[in-house]
Amino acid sequence: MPFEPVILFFLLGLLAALVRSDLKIPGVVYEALSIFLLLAIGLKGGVELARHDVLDLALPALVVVGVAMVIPLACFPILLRLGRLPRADAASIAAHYGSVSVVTFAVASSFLATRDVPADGYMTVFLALLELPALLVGVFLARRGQGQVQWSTLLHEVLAGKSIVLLAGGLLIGWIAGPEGIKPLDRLFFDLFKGMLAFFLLEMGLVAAGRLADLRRAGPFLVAFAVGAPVCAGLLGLLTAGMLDFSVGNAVLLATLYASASYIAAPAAMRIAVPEANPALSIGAALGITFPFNLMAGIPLYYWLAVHMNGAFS
Amino acid sequence: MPFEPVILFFLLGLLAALVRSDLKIPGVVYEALSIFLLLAIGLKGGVELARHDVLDLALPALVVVGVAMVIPLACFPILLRLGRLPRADAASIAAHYGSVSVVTFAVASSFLATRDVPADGYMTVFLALLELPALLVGVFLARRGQGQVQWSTLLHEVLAGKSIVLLAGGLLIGWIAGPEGIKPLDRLFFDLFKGMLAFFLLEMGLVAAGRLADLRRAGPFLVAFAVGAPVCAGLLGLLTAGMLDFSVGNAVLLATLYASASYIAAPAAMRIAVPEANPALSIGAALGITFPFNLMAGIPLYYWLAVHMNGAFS
Amino acid sequence: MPFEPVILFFLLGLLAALVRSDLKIPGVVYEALSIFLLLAIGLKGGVELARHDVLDLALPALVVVGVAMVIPLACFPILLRLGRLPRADAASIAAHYGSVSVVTFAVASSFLATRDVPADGYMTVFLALLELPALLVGVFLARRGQGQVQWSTLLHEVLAGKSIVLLAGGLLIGWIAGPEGIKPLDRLFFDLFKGMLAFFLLEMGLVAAGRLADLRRAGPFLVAFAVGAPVCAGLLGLLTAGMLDFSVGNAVLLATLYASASYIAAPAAMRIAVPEANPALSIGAALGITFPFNLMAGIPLYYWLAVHMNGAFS
Amino acid sequence: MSPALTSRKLVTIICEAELEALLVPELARHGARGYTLTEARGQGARGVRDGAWRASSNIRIEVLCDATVAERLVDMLQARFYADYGIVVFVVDAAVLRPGKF
Amino acid sequence: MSPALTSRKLVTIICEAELEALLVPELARHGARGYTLTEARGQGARGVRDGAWRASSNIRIEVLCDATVAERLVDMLQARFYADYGIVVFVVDAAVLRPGKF
Amino acid sequence: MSPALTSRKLVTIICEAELEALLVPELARHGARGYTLTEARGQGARGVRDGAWRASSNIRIEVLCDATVAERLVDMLQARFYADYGIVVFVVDAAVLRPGKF
Ligand SMILES: Nc1ncnc2c1ncn2[C@@H]1O[C@H](COP(=O)(O)O)[C@@H](O)[C@H]1O
Ligand SMILES: Nc1ncnc2c1ncn2[C@@H]1O[C@H](COP(=O)(O)O)[C@@H](O)[C@H]1O
Ligand SMILES: Nc1ncnc2c1ncn2[C@@H]1O[C@H](COP(=O)(O)O)[C@@H](O)[C@H]1O
Ligand code: NA
Ligand code: NA
Ligand code: NA
Repeated sequence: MPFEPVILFFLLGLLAALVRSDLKIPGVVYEALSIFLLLAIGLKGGVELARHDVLDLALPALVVVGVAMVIPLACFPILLRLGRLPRADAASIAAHYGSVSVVTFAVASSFLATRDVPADGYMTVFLALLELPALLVGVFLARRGQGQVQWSTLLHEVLAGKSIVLLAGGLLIGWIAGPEGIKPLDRLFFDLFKGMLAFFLLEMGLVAAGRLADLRRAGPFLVAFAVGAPVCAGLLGLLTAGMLDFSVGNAVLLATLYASASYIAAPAAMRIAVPEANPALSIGAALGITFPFNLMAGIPLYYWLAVHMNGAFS
Repeated sequence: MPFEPVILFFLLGLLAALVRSDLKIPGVVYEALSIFLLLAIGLKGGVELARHDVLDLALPALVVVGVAMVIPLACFPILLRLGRLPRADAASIAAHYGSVSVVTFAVASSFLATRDVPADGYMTVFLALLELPALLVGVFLARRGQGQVQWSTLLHEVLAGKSIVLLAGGLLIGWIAGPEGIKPLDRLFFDLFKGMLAFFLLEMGLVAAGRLADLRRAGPFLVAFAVGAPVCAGLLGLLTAGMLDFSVGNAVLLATLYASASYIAAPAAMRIAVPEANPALSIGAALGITFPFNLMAGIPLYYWLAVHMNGAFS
Repeated sequence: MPFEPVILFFLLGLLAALVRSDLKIPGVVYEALSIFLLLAIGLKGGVELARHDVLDLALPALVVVGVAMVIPLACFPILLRLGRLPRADAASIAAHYGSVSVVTFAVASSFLATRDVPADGYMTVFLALLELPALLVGVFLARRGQGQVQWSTLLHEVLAGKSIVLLAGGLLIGWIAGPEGIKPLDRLFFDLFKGMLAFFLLEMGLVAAGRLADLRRAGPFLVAFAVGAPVCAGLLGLLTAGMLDFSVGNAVLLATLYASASYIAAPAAMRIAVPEANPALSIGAALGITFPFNLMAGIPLYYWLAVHMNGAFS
Repeated sequence: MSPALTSRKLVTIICEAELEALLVPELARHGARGYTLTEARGQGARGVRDGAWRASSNIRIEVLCDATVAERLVDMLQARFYADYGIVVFVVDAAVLRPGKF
Repeated sequence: MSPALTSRKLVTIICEAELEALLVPELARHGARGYTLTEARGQGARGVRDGAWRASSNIRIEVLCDATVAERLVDMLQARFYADYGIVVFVVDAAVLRPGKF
Repeated sequence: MSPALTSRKLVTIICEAELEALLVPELARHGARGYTLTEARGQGARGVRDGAWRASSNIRIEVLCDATVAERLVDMLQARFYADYGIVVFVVDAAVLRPGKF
């Protein structure tokens, strides 16, 4: 199969919404599953981090985060000029695409595991690091010259937001407890991970279908953007990975991180920091188009490119 | 033990309700578990279906569904004449008993597994097929000569209802992904199945106890019906299974399907299509009496009969 | 590590609350997890009980429960005189400390398992037995000489309360079904136990942080009490265990039971039987101080003492 | 009442959860411009509805609207649902901002 | 008000969730013919009740009834629960269909 | 109205769930002594909010207060949140016990 079987659950969710099924997954189940996934991803990363020297990550981390800032800075003028979107909307959408999607990352990891392509656990650290900075860039773009941003509120909203707390908390617990300490928890957090991801993707399908409807009023530009942006960002990720001498697996993960658009931390942060931006546009593009695109076409594409750019990766 | 250990959880739920415990399982947990069970049953069936030629099922499916229609058609006059129930109630109850209960089916599968009696995964297809037709018969019986049924609403309600969407969706995913593709999900959907069923039965016990109270006003006829109907339908299932040259395991599952009464799809459909029917009667009988009867006495009985009708089954 | 890795999840929860994270675990998830844990602990105890002669437990049970009554009777005058608390509050807090905490017991079991220290499954029976009596003592102390207690309401509230129903129900099911009957459920109830406990402790951290805030108005006496009481009660548990010739593992569990303070059954019961007592005090002390104290310092301490009181334990 | 506020009607409907798919579309069809829904349980003439599963859950729907729409909604609900379903409706006077919205 | 509607009282009670088992039976005993309950959280004089667990959750109970029963309920709640529990009660005028039901 | 009861205002706010952290602290700052919150979903000018995830959920907040505070709250909500957020506010007259509390 060209794509991961778990994606079939996403399609089932989409389909159920399309035929207007009464299938509804309660909001609290969505909450519980997303807590589980964030924690499990953090734990897994932390356990593997224990096997590396953390300081070796400092330089690549700086490069990875620095280059990633190109994404919102490049998206913004495109959205503003080409897309003729209001400044607030352009900035908010740029922030969503500069930040990252945890579930897309999880599906990419799963895709690599199915193909026995090794990838390093410390990629989770980049996942955690990439969440925030693009949001700051987005707010800065929205407010440039118009003063009055409550930066402290915003920083608190994101840094104390559940995705950072759970990812970083999981990393830390995994790191402190180490593989031995975590072993009794493996049955829940690692063995069930893929099944839970499948279940979560079913929900995501239901949710994404609703966002597609929101997007209908937005016109073709945003749809094209929501497909073009991840492809360009994915390429940027592959180039950066080549520069940093990453393995094929790590390169695919970095490309996926760059290509993915946030739909957990970014919407919440933008709603507070740039309230005049219309969330239907940013969430509609990120979740209605880019998310399914990455799942079904993007990840296989970045993988295919990474394999064929051989020589570039160690 | 003459019955499945999981049934003890059902009894615990009943008991908790009886002593008016404050034990309450939140409604969303009920929702989440029922989604899990439907999906898992579908996936399991789909994976095993991949090993068969689907076309071979067409004829048995036709027979199984055709014969099943006898059940609501036979129940209706009995409820109407002997039971002196209003036409709407007679038709609604007939529809419940013509349709099927997914959890009863799951307990029967579990019962067979404990005794190492093989049964085919494609029986799940019959489970999915048997859900709808009896509901149509029931609505037809309720409305005969009195026109004005919104068939399209009804069909949509059932076909896009969560039980069909999840069962059929699971079948399809299992079939497409095959045993290999599904394997990473086994830990959630197959290994935990029986534990989740136990948990769900605990809830069912709490819910069933409440339905019993509803039934109290209904009088002894309905109680007798709720025990007699499954036994007769179970026999019909065994006969049909013999006719179709089923194995003992498959015969027990078909008998259980015929004998079981729906309490997910049927109540929702009848509430919309035959609103003047009193749901306390149909759900009270189906969930308060027939469900526990099948769990504790019916399934062992159909098994005993299937084994002793030897010669009949391959 | 001096403490169990699962405790790190509790600390993460505390920390999340401290930085005022938006991480919130829905109330129904808390409910579902606590049902799971109670049932799983009961089942495990029941399965192991099947290997013993239950009658052999009668005498130790009597001693264990009898001695435990010393705890509320000793706490009450201290809280009343030294703490200058109103009679109702002193009695209610005494009841909380006389009763037991299921999760503290689970962490102690987990602590022993990590260190390969054997402990007997029938200790769960004592857990179930110790829940109620101290509550009766507490109500008696609150009402002495002032008549008018609805003992039957209170008894019903506790005996039909979810913790007794699930613990005792689990014990019974485990006992009836035996290791063989339960085996298909092991994957859910035993293999996932520690992971679920970790998840639950994350929630407990969030909840406990809120209770600490409640406690702030209460002053230093109650804080000192909430650390001193478990240490004294733990010692009493070790002495009793020595008297009953318990193994080291069982001694640690008994010490933990004595040292732990109830925050499920006791608050609910006291709210009904002694409504004028301020729940912020009793829950604040039990959950805000004693619970984390036992997790992080108490259990290792009781273990250290048990090992060094060698000769005392078989 | 603050000068910014205008008088409107708040129509509250409490009914079986399974009625949602049938009832909600009727609201817009009879002039409601929005609604708010919360999950509920309760007790009435048809016994306890404890929320343990969908079939014994209630929903509570609020519609802010003008008096004409309120009357139309009440009449519609009475005509279509009162005979066969567990349903309770009541109307309260409410002061709203942005009266044009309702 | 539509001619179909009659005036009744809507009594709303907000209190600790753990009071449910104690309070709900009293409603019927004092003349209420039904009630509707939703889960809630909140804040008041006794601090934040964030709904993280049962012990810090609230419930919100509505009773439609006539003025006599409303008064009886209010008096009962004040006498039995106000001293010891976190509880808030308010009464609103509501127009209902089928007045005989309440 | 029972002699025990005093007239107050019940301010009900329905808005996006993600506004909670921003809006709730403002209530106390403008004189509210408490509030009650329930989870909700709904539909309005900004489309369906089906509660499938936090970003499409609503909350429903009730504040009992006197007329002055009610007016202050309504003005604050209008000034701070109406332009950018999905929010609906309405005010109802309510009779309360212990008027000093609100
Ligand atoms: N007097 C009442 N006050 C408040 N809610 C009521 C009242 N009567 C009925 N209800 C609600 O309406 C639902 C259906 O009512 P019924 O058809 O009388 O069983 C009940 O489950 C309650 O939630
Ligand atoms: N002024 C108020 N407006 C609305 N709800 C309130 C108010 N005061 C208290 N409550 C609710 O009543 C509960 C108990 O109030 P209290 O006893 O004051 O802490 C709170 O948790 C709130 O849900
Ligand atoms: N007419 C109305 N009646 C009741 N609730 C409404 C109404 N209009 C809007 N709402 C609620 O307010 C939320 C936001 O409204 P809106 O900004 O119009 O989309 C909706 O999701 C509904 O929950
Ligand atoms: Na990105
Ligand atoms: Na049947
Ligand atoms: Na204790």
